[in-house]
Amino acid sequence: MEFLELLINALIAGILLGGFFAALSIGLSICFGLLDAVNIAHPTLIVGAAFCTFLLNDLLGIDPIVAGLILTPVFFLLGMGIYSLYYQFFERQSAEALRGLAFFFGLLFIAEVVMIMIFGVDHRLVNAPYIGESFTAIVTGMTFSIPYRLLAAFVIAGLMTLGISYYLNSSYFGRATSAVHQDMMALSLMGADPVMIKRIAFALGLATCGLAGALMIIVIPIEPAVGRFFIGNVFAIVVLGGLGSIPGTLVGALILGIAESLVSTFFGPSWAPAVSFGILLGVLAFKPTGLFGTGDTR
Amino acid sequence: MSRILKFRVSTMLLGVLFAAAFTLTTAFSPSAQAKPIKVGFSMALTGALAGGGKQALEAMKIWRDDINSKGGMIGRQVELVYYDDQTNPKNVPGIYAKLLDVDKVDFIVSGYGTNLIAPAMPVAIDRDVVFMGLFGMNNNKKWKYDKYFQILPAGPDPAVGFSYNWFEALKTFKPKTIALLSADAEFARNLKEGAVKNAKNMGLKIVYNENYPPKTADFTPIVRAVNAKKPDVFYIASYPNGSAGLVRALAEVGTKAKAVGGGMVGLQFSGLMAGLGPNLNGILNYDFYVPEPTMALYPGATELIAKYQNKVKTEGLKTDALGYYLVPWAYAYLDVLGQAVNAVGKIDHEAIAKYIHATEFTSVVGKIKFTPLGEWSETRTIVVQYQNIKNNDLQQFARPGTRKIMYPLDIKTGTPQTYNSLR
Amino acid sequence: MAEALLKVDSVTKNFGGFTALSEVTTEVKSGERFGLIGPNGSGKTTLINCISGTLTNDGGSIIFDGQDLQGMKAHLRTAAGITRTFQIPRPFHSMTIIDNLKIPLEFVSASGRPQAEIRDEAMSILETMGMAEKADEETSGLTQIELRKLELARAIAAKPKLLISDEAMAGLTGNEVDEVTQILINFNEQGMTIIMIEHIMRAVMQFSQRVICLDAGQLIAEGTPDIIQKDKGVERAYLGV
Amino acid sequence: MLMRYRFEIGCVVALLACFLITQVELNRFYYFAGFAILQYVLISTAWNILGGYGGYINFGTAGFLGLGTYVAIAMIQFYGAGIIEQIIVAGALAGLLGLGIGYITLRLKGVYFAIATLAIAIVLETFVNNWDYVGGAAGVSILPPRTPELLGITIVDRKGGGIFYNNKEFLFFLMGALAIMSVWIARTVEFGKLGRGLNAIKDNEEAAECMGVPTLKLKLIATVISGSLMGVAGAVFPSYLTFVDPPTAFNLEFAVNSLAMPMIGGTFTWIGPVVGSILLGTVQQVAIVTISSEINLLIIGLLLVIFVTIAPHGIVGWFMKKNK
Repeated sequence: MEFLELLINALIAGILLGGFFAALSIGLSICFGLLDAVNIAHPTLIVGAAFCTFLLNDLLGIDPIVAGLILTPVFFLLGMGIYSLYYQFFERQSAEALRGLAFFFGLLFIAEVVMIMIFGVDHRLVNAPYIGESFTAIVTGMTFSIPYRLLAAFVIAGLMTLGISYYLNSSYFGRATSAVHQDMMALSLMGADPVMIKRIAFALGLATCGLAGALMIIVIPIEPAVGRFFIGNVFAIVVLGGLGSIPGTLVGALILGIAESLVSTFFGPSWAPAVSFGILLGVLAFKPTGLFGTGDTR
Repeated sequence: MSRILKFRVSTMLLGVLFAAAFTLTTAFSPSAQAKPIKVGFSMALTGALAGGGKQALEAMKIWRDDINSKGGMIGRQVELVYYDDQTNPKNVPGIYAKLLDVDKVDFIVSGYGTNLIAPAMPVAIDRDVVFMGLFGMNNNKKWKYDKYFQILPAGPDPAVGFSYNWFEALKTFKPKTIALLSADAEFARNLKEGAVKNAKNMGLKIVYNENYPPKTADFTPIVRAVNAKKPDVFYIASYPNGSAGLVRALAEVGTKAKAVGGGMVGLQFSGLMAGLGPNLNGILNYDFYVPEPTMALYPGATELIAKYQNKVKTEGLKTDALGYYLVPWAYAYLDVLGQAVNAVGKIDHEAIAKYIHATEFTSVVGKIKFTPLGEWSETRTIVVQYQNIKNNDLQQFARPGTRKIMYPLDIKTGTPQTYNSLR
Repeated sequence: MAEALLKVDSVTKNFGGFTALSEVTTEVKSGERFGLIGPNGSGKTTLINCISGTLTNDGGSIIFDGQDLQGMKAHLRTAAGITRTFQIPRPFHSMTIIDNLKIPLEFVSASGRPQAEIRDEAMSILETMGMAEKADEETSGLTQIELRKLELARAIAAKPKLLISDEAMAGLTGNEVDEVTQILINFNEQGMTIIMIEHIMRAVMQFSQRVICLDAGQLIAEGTPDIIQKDKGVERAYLGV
Repeated sequence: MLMRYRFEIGCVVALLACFLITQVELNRFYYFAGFAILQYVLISTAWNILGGYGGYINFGTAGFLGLGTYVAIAMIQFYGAGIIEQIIVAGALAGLLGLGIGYITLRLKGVYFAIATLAIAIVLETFVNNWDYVGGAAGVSILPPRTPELLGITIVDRKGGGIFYNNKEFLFFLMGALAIMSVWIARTVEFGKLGRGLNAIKDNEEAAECMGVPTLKLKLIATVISGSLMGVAGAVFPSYLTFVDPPTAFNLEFAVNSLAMPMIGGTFTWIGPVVGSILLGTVQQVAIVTISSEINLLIIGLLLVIFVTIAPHGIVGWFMKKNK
């Protein structure tokens, strides 16, 4: 009974944590999975959004999630800008991925320094009624508790995944984006401007940073370098789920979340990263396209 | 010209020369004496420990201004020479070599934290100079260097001494079982090792003993796993993000452990205190300085902290707004050096080290006496319990009552209560 | 004509649920000029990918020169004597033109020989292509026809028994098509077996001794150019009626 | 004749220079700064063998380096191994690690290899965190031997007739020798069949395979050489730092620099990483003791962005273009 209670709670926690991971990874899934831009600065840009959320919350008392929504269009525009640069210097010259990677590394450092200069290096948190409280249910003598802040992360990540998947599958631009990934030729046959489509897709990927940042500061305390913590996780999730698959990213995030939660509960948290990344290596060895990947691995 | 005359002339000439030399030396000696004494160090101004490092640096600048206004060290003004080690031990040896060989500093003191002190040890030993450490833990255990002194108030064996008082404080709960958790990082792991020893000495049964990776985002599974073991007390040695995550997870999941906390780094920082607010209530943690009335045993600390807080405000610094955690200690490790140098009266590292070993100092952190390995001869970490926190206002932490002292008994302002009774 | 150099037997290739090749069976004889035609997406490139080893066929077998190619890596097939060109030229763009040719020479046909000899060999191939004076230039400055010729020259440097030319004439002018066709005929006359995949009917019909036509992954016709040109099925496949 | 062997002569001269520098009593700072820069020459040269010539990005430099560091520590803990033994074993094991990861992922697109190396670094760090024999997460302090010996010759301690006055001078020379060795290896690879094959792979892997290049084999060889040299660079670390904890040994900085330095110097030739690491390494060392604030990081960031946008082929490429 006790074991069952622990197990179910661990699964719930894992799913919620997976939701949080998904929110961090979904934008990268577009930029990296669909557009092949190795945007290593993605987690750091999320931290940037988290600091903006902090400001809006601290100065104006705006709820963090609302603040995240406000930031979304701002990051969309930022994404347009960054892609224009990226396109100008890398895509257009069909430069190797290596140079793009170095570019994003540079961006990561610049973003970190800007944050240090504006906000300092201390940890920041936000407050909202749902932080530090949890929903508790007692079922047949077993107590299950769901922290609201993680629930918020899960729900929003789920909505983001649904929204983006719907957009990619149903709208003209969305289908064109998938086509960019699969076949440039097909796209020009459709009569669409691939650069414009990629720019919009990239901007959409960055727009997710707004809400992801809000969720980040709800879930963990932030400081300018905290983004580096998540570089491994987000790339692992995108690859695990399969490059180019948005639902795959959600599933990949859930797998890592559940793995981390189960290991933490039953084997000791210290081993969690080894298990998570061990799963990734195993998947790469046996199903390289990732769980939901359709593209070829060559 | 007669020989005598010749002799006279030459003596006169010599005399004039000597006189000139004498006047020259005397004329220039004030300025030679005014050549400042340089104190060099590396400090974490970026990277993981930058929050503490920047706070420490401001305190050290206050010390410099204080001592200079009092006439400096052996009559010379003091100048600080420092570089950012980026919280990366790799940068430390080079920085100290630069300080000693290129900048020609007269004294070196350490950066902030054990792993940033360690790489500087061989450089200091190589040059046989006095080396003051800030918050190092057992850095001298292997080297056994006679000119190393450090300022973490945790007794001769810092790892054990650090949590000794915490275990003393919770004796009122008569615990039988304990759970231990630490961050997978140098300082936290050492704290937990010490706590394990203290727990064994108290005859506690260890029911949970794990480490968590520093990148952990969600702590609720860990808290539940601990709860499943039903410990009477729960010792946590964590770093700032873990501390915040655990405090929240404890608030959300709850626990039946009577005492929770112990070695949670970061809860003493303004950002986290204000951010966590009422979630902190009930946590029983270590601290170094709190604004309780009994803290008068640290002479001058109140004034120093007021000075620091004012500095942060007027200069618009982006460092910790309250500065309780590091300011007195960063001030004190320079103060000890300054006092010793002034007492010896010259820059003689051998004599200065001897003097520091032999002397009991009084500084803004109270009385300090060092062991042969340069650790504190007695532990003086204080144990506080967070209570009466109503909201997220930072200023409430600047007033007595939110962090009451449970231990040592002579300065206590409250008695430990169970975690749940304060929630 | 002589023995079959290449035997393709019931070769099948699936991509997910899509069948790109369905039980294709054919033979190429030693020294033959062989044409492979079919509309876009009919599986021509998939078939030669399976033969050259860049894809693995899911069913059937491919026998080359008496050797079963199943599971053999592409570079070993090149060593065994099959070399291909790519539909869109894929030069080694960071190398000079002559260095492009040195790669197959060094790794396959002239492996272990001194650099000077390899260079001479590469030069003589470039000469037959009329590109000798461009030997030390970068590939970025090449025109379309020169890129095509480089693609062929590099393939020939591997000294293949079987050369597969994948749409080597796309985008070329009429004169250029004739030039490339003539180059291929010259190599064939030296004993090289050649499979030509082509959209330009005039070229493929003029070049080939025998032609097969694929449609939707299936072999729909086989025979001399004359027969193929009159074939109703081929006509339907191309006109889409 | 001399011209023909000018690279080899250059290596010998550089090695002699390294030795002579240790015999002149310089400011110690230069030995430490020099050590750091030479270590980066070694690391970025190693990285470039796979990344620059073959176009496969290794994201896990820190993993290979950390493995080397901790192999050395384990050997010291186990039987007080000498530095040469540490270097050889660390190099061998890091090479094996390269073979393992390579075998799993090198058949796939480059991004999979990059992510796998990133993952392996995290897995290794987790293992070290939990391995108390080498200090675990608490770190370990290593006392350098007072008078290290090599093949029966006392190396350090001039009083006792050693060659070097001090350990740091010995380590500086050792790192110099290893860096020169790595450059020599890289150049041999570059001008050999392996280098030409890797180049073809970078330009177009499928075409390379179809032109008879055994792509997987060449990539594996390159990964083993590259990983093994990184392991070597890591093995010297414990003796240099005397205190190592996992965040130091597995620092992200290594991944960034090992990629940035060849990028800035030019990835297509052996000189590129050397120029890049000397330049960027010096800028970093100087910045630590001059600017000494977050602006440091800003400079690295800006240098990276500016170089990859304006000088896509690095400094060496830029000069070669100018001379044309």
